[in-house]
Amino acid sequence: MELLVDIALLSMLVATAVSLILVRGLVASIMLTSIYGLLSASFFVTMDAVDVAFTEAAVGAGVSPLLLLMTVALVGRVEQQPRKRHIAFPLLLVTVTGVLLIVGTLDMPPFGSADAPALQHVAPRYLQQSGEEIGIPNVVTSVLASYRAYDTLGEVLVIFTAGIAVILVLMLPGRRGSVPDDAGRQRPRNVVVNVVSKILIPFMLLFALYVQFHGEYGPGGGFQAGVIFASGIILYGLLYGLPSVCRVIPPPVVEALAALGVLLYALTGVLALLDGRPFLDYSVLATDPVTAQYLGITAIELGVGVTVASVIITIFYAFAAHLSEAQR
Amino acid sequence: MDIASYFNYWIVIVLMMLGFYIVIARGNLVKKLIGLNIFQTSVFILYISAGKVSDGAAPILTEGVSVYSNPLPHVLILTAIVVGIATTAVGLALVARIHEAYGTVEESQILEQDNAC
Amino acid sequence: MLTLTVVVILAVMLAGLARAFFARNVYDRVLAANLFGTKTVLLIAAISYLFGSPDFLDIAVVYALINYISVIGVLRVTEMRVIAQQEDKG
Amino acid sequence: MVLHWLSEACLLAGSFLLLTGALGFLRFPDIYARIHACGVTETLATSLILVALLLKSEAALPQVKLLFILLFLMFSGPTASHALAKAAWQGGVRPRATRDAGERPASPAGR
Repeated sequence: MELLVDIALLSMLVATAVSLILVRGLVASIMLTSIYGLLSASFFVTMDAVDVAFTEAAVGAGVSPLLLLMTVALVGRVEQQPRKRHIAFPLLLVTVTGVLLIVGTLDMPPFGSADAPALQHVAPRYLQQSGEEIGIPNVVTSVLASYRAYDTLGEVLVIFTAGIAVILVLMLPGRRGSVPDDAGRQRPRNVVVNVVSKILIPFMLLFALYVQFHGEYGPGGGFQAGVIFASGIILYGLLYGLPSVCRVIPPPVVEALAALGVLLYALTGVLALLDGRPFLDYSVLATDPVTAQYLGITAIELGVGVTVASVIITIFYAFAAHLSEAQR
Repeated sequence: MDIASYFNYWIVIVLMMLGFYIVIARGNLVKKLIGLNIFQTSVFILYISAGKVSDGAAPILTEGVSVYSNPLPHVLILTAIVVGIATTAVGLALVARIHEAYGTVEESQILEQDNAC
Repeated sequence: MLTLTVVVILAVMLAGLARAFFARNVYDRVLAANLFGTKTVLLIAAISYLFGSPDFLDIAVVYALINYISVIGVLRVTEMRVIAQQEDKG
Repeated sequence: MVLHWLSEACLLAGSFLLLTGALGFLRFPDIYARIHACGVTETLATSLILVALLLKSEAALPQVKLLFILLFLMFSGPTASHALAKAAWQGGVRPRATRDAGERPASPAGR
């Protein structure tokens, strides 16, 4: 049964990708991208990668199509027909590369085998020791926020930098720090949707907090919670207009929060340095090592969550401000 | 040789090549980014497939379970997905600016305008 | 019976995919994506019982939330002027 | 035992409804009929399948989560269908019946 679901989902993924090639027009492509995200996340569930599925569900099916659509709203949805002579060479290149890679896979260990090299070195140690050393059931969170916290700091910094880059690229003259004041111009277009969403958005934000603080025990953590929280805010922004959402969370506050999240993460590491221990060594936080780990992981995940949520909200603000400027 | 034992990897390669094809054969910059997304997801699928153990459980420690899937690829991919959307956003922002500067997002027209200068 | 349900859900997803591909306007595609989303929620909930791992239910919750956000968001962005101008009517 | 058979029955009914919905979705002539097919069957089928799973589970936490999903879908499903139909109408798509007759009805009130 597991195999059947696996094969069915993967075949549908390929079918979606093929239709993405065949389909003309960008909005159609984006709807297919959204389906693609849903499918790949279901696939991750069948592969036991619950945390990954969580993230892909929120990103691949939610935020990513929305950002793509906003870009298409800016640049237009028409896609030009590629010229005939431009097809032959890419096709040849892709086929040759694909065949070579498929020949390469034959040397890979069979799918699912327990003695594959990828499962040999650190993975068994994480699985056997993390229960005692870290004291939380979700091994993914242990690895993410404790064993490999330094890597994760790098990832968070990349996300932070990407947020800054989007602000720099899309910066509008005179936008900095000023909230657009055309409130009231936007009348509610669809009362039913607005009322129902008003009921549902608090639950989304609450669920994001649950994901944030339950990440040690079940699937979840800062990355997922950040994306879900941001999605809730984005929904509010889409329904009630940029001015309203800017009154709820002003852009300067979001930008400051993005930096604060990274700062919280890094300072947790610096605390250990001050005590003469290695960077991000949590044992400085409490005398009992397991409690210290727990405190450290909570602090770090909070930093991650705040940064991810703020960066995605910032990106949304940048695109939405650009869009309303273009519509004027 | 069991087909099921390599099926996932083959699908990964097919997806990767489909994404690659979109990136090199299509002129529209937004479509190129969509192709890049497919390529990216295929890499995710490769990592997650490599971490799967037959009959393994999700790597959340529970009583009475001894075989878990490898948590390390999960950690790598989980962060990569969020980094991926952040970098895609930078790409999309650049596309929006290119549209402002050139009035088009078709690669051939942009090159024409560049050559005309 | 649960197996049957999972197979049915997969078949319905396939139908949604076909519709999304052959659709003639954007609303058909949004409808297909919406159908796909709710079917994914069901699929994951059913799989979590089939494979006996209730942790998966969290993901089904996220799907339910995100699916709503994406449908409403997509419709909202589609309404915006720049896209609406080039709408293919019909 | 009763619960078991009840849940099996719910699953069967839900699967059947899903199939009918998909059939309508594939075969119906225009977007509004398709929204109708999906929207109506979807809410009931989803509820039936989730209730079946609810009956199957013993622990409290999965039950609460299932209830949450159920409640959420009850709200979001019809709202999404409504928003979709309204957006399609405002986007200029007309039902096939009126389109064939060549008449264009006035915009709905409250627009």
